[in-house]
Amino acid sequence: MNLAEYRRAARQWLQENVPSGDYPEAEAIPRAKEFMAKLYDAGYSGISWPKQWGGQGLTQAEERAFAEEARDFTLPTYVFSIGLGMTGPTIVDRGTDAQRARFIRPLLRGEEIWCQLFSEPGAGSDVAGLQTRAVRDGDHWIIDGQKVWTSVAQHADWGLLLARTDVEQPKHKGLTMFVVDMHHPGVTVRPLKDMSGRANFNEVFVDAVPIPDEHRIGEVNDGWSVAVTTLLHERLSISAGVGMSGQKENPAALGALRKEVDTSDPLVRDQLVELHIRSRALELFNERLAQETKAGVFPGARGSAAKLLLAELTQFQADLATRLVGPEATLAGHPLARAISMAPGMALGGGTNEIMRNIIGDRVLGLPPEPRVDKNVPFKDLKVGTQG
Amino acid sequence: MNLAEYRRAARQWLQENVPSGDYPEAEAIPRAKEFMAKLYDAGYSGISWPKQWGGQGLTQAEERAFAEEARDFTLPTYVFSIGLGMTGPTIVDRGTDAQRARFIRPLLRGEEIWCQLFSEPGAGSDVAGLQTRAVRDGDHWIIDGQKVWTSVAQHADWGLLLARTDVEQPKHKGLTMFVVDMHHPGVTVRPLKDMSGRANFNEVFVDAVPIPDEHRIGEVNDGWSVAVTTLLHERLSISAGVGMSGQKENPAALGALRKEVDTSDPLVRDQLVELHIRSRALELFNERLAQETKAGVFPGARGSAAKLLLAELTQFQADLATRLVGPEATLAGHPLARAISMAPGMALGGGTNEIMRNIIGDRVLGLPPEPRVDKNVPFKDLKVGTQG
Amino acid sequence: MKLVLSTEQQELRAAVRAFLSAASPVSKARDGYDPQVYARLGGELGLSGLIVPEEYGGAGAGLTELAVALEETGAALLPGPFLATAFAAITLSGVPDKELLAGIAEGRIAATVHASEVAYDGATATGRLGQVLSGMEADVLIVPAGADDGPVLLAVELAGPGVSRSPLETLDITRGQAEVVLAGAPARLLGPVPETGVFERMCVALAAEQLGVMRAALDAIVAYAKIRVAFGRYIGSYQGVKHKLADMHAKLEQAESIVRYAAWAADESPADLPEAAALAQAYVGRACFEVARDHLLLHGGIGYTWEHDAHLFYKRAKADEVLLGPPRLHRARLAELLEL
Amino acid sequence: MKLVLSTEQQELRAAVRAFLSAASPVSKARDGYDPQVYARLGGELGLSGLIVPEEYGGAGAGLTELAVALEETGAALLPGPFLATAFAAITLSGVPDKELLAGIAEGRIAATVHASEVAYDGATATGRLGQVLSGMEADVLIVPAGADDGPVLLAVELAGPGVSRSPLETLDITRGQAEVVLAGAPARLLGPVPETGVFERMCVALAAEQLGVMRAALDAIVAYAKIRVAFGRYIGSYQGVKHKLADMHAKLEQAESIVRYAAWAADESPADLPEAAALAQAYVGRACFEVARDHLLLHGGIGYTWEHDAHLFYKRAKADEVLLGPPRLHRARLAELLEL
Repeated sequence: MNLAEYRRAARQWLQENVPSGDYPEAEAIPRAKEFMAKLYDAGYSGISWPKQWGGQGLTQAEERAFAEEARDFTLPTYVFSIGLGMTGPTIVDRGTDAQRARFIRPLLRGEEIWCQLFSEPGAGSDVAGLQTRAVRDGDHWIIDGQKVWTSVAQHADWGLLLARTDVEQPKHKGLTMFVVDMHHPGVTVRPLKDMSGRANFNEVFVDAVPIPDEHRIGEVNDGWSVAVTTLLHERLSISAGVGMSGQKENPAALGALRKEVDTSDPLVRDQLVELHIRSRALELFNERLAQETKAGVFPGARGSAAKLLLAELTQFQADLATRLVGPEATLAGHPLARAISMAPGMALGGGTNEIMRNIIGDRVLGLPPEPRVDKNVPFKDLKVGTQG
Repeated sequence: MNLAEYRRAARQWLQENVPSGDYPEAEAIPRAKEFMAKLYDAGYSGISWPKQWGGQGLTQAEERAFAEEARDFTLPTYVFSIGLGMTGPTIVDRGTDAQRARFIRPLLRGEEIWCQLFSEPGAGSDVAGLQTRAVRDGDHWIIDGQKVWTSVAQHADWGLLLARTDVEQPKHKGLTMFVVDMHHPGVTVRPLKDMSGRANFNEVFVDAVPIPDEHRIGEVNDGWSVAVTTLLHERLSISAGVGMSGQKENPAALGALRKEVDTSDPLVRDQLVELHIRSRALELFNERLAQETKAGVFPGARGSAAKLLLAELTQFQADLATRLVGPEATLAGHPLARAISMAPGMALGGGTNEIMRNIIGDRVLGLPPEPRVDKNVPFKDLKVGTQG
Repeated sequence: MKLVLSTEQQELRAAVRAFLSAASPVSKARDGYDPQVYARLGGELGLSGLIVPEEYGGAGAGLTELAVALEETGAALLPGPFLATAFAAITLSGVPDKELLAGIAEGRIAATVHASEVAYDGATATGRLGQVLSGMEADVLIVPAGADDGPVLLAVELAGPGVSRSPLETLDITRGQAEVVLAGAPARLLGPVPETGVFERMCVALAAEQLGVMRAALDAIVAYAKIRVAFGRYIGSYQGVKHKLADMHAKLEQAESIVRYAAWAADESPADLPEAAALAQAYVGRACFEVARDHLLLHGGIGYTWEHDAHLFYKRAKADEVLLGPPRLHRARLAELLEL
Repeated sequence: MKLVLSTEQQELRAAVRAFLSAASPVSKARDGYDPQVYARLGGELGLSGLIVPEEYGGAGAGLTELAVALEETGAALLPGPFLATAFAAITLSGVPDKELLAGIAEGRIAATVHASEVAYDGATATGRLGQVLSGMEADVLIVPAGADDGPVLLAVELAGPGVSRSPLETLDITRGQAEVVLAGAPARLLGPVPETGVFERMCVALAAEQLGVMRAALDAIVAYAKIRVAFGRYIGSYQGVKHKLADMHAKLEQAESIVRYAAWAADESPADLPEAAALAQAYVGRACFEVARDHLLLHGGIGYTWEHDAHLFYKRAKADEVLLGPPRLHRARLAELLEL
């Protein structure tokens, strides 16, 4: 089957199988699992993943072809996105064969849901400053700590958790990666409301949770290099999804906004032109990155510029839209009230604007690094988190 | 005589004595010296300077009253401004009695012109990184090096020069301050053209120039603390002058610009409104600082915010004006072509915008300092200037 | 022109600040209107009658003093009808009504205003008013109505007959609005709508609140930048943070200068007031939101959480920015005044 | 839509870049027009005939290729009539004139254009034209004139009779303009003014030059930030510098995307060209000046000196920003096209 045929077949499958319409929230997870199993059985989950562990063993070309076709559909796979985009690839890359055999197929088939437990209240941009401890106890590790910003934790069966195993080492050198059973009674998941009042994230409290050593990923104290693998996959999956697809439904985007405002006012019109210019500039940049990727030139750190620009555009347009619409836009029911409440999220999730600028400066422009004060200090002697 | 009387008398003297009209460039210096002598003899030069060294020994109140009256006149004293604003006060503060006796009165009376020789091509924002050397030779010091950004050097009789006397010390600790005879044949002054094509500054080359030890200001290797005194006076004299007086003649300021552009276009009008808002905001901030100063609350580092905002406004308005006027504005004869060429100067002289932001952050907001890598390293081991 | 506070004004500021930091700190802002705090604010501090003329039992102070108070209530994100009542007191300065002014001065009456005209039959008012500021907490609404000799102002008891009101959920969870429906509600005629100065003074009052919001937001993020560590250093030591904070400080300095100027103009130089008021809304409204936004963003992830107070400032700043109309109206007014 | 360069286009870029870095680096820009460089540019590289159709001896390439070349001549701040001649070649695509096109393709003729109409009596042209781009270096001027059946285009020999021209000193010292006075100058009728596409293509061509200017400016300051030390550290290690450079890079990425899109539209999708061209001028013109400005400012004092090249980029960027009219015209055009 050549690629065009593959693409056609995928499209046909999607047309026939993607569920349309909504169902009650309570049924969302079982329905999503049902769909995922069908997707897997049809050969469209883990397309480029190794055959040996449950993938299809095809190439990036098929993976991309399917993703492109799928763009026109709304697949109910959100709850699996962490597993598929980050924790799964990490286990494929860095797990033992036993771990791959145990975890990958159920993940691809949607039988088990995954979350990722890296960030902590005291370790956001600086993930390696985390304080969750893992202490060895025979053939187990005992974990204590608190994680935050954990998507889908409330549904998750497994979590990929980064913990500190040695405080005498500098901060990057005393970390180890584990797989934690989210159903263990010592794991407490609490919804975390964001500033718009919605609970899209969770806090996860881990209280004396034992983890068998065979659920350790990578070597002891080598967890940072495993985390880098995960974060690399995160970045790839974010920059793939970064696009502008959310723009279609965004009430602050030009398409929606122009219907809400008085375009007979030349000043309003010029503001909309400014919005058009910025939106098109980023849209075309994303398209160019996509074309380059297709041609085999991978954007790497340049994707951080697209992320930075998207964060700025999101903030700019929600701010502009509320100003153009005026007082009405601040009524809770108005779509723009939600847009302005959500806008900062894009600048804070997946790396702040400052972190993006550092990445662009260091890795794209090759500028000299900031002097680091935290590289060779034992973790226990280091300032971390929030302190006077 | 009370302050009101003093003010009236000063005004009357100014009305009667400030020369009106221009004279040929060749006569500018003799005429300026002539006026300065008259000013001194009338008791209006060095009003608050110690009587003992040639000042009038009055208070800041009289000094300020005279300055306020003088604002309405154009005094031909530019060539003395470095001496009066920076080097003179430094000698009063830090010189020996012999130095004060020798230098102050001729400075105040305009008989001798001064310049200041701190900055170097490799030491701009980071003045203490300078490389001009002073080597002891009996009761003299021999100076070699190059200075830059030196105003009025071509007219100067004396220069206040900062040089390195010990490369084994960390950079701030191996500097010494001297008074150099600008007429010595080893001193070469070359005009330095700025980007507008005008020579408002000079480069000064110092080649094996001997300076007697009695022309050293302050202790050996304590030159940095002397320089801080000078720079403090510089900042005061800049922030006093920072105001917005230049705005009156600025072709990019609202008053001039509104006559040049098509105000029937609502977009143009709104841009002019933006210019008005920014100008008024800064104007009122300057006025508030002035009122606070009058009330005895000194702005200190807060003046750096006014300097930063003026630099930004200067750039903003020249840029805006050229955009509004269009192609014509780029003709060399057009006042805006000059304005856009001069605009960056405000952001570069007297500390870059980045330095201003550091000052505001550190001294006004009390933020923690940047980690310093250059504090305790012998100068000879330090990276300075421009190097790969 | 007077841009610095007198000793008395500084004392007023200190008193209000001390009171609010004990009685209504930002941490209480999301609990909503606390009538007890208001009673003390009006009683102990006399803030409710600050600009009410002495003959009606007020302090007879000017916009300069009101601005000092509003800066502090803004910094505390004080919930409830303080700004609305200030708007009402400003409006009443043009149609001095003994009963209302005395009630406001005593702290007995909370009031609000609305700009839309209602129908008036000589005794009752009828109309539907959206987004009435603090409409659920206010006792009295002052609202214009058309009349034969030009528009007049009416006072309507909001708890009285013929009035139904329903709360509106808004972006700013620290201060509510209401939809008010008047269906033959008894209305008292206050007098003709004053020709000038009312809207302008409201602009100045709002700008003073905005100044307080931005100052408190900046203070919060500066404090956080001194204790939050990333990569082994306090985040305030990074130029990426420090330089942004410096720019925010520069905006704050300008905003304060403009508010002082506009309040001075309101009190001492009516000819300057229109320009000063439009300037205040055009500059301070924008600066306030920008500072509140950047203060939130610089907090990092924690600033995005519901529990943290950062979003309260961000939302108040956005709500205030458009409270007296889309910002371009103030800019258009400036263009007119400058005869551009 | 095609936003990435083909292998051939990349080769063209490499060739032009290599040639200019040897024959006309930025350090030569202030020496002005060098006819020998132009001869080689037209000869060795065939750039003068790049978009001239093959039937007239050109390469028959599109705006995409021209954009690649202009990006490089922009980066080198190439003095002389390269852009002007490109404008002329674009204009002639609507009124193909064998003699001129062949002359341009061979590198024999440098040409320029002007937008103001002159008077035409069927044989000679009369009028005063200000700010003719490269008017002193060009051999031929293409200019519109009114005629009974609508405006036509004329070609006038600038060295011929009835023409007087005087150089205009401009902000951009690397590329001059001239005032041209036609007093009965012999003029050749080329044909009616093309209805669409000429101005748009000129917008795209200029944007390509601007892309080169901004790229070179960013490269220069990035290189400097890696070797300049302040306070014992390379200045590029300070976030105050690094973050600004990152923002400049982000602008460059968007500008390049827009230029590629606009050039593609010119070559392949005429329906998209008007929007693409206005977008290119509205975005790239501004971004170019902002980057050139920040590149100058980040150099510190040295960037303010006449000897340093920073001001050459700054001034070219400013001159280019307004070259095809005040930027608001491009924005107004966008508003129209979006039917706002």
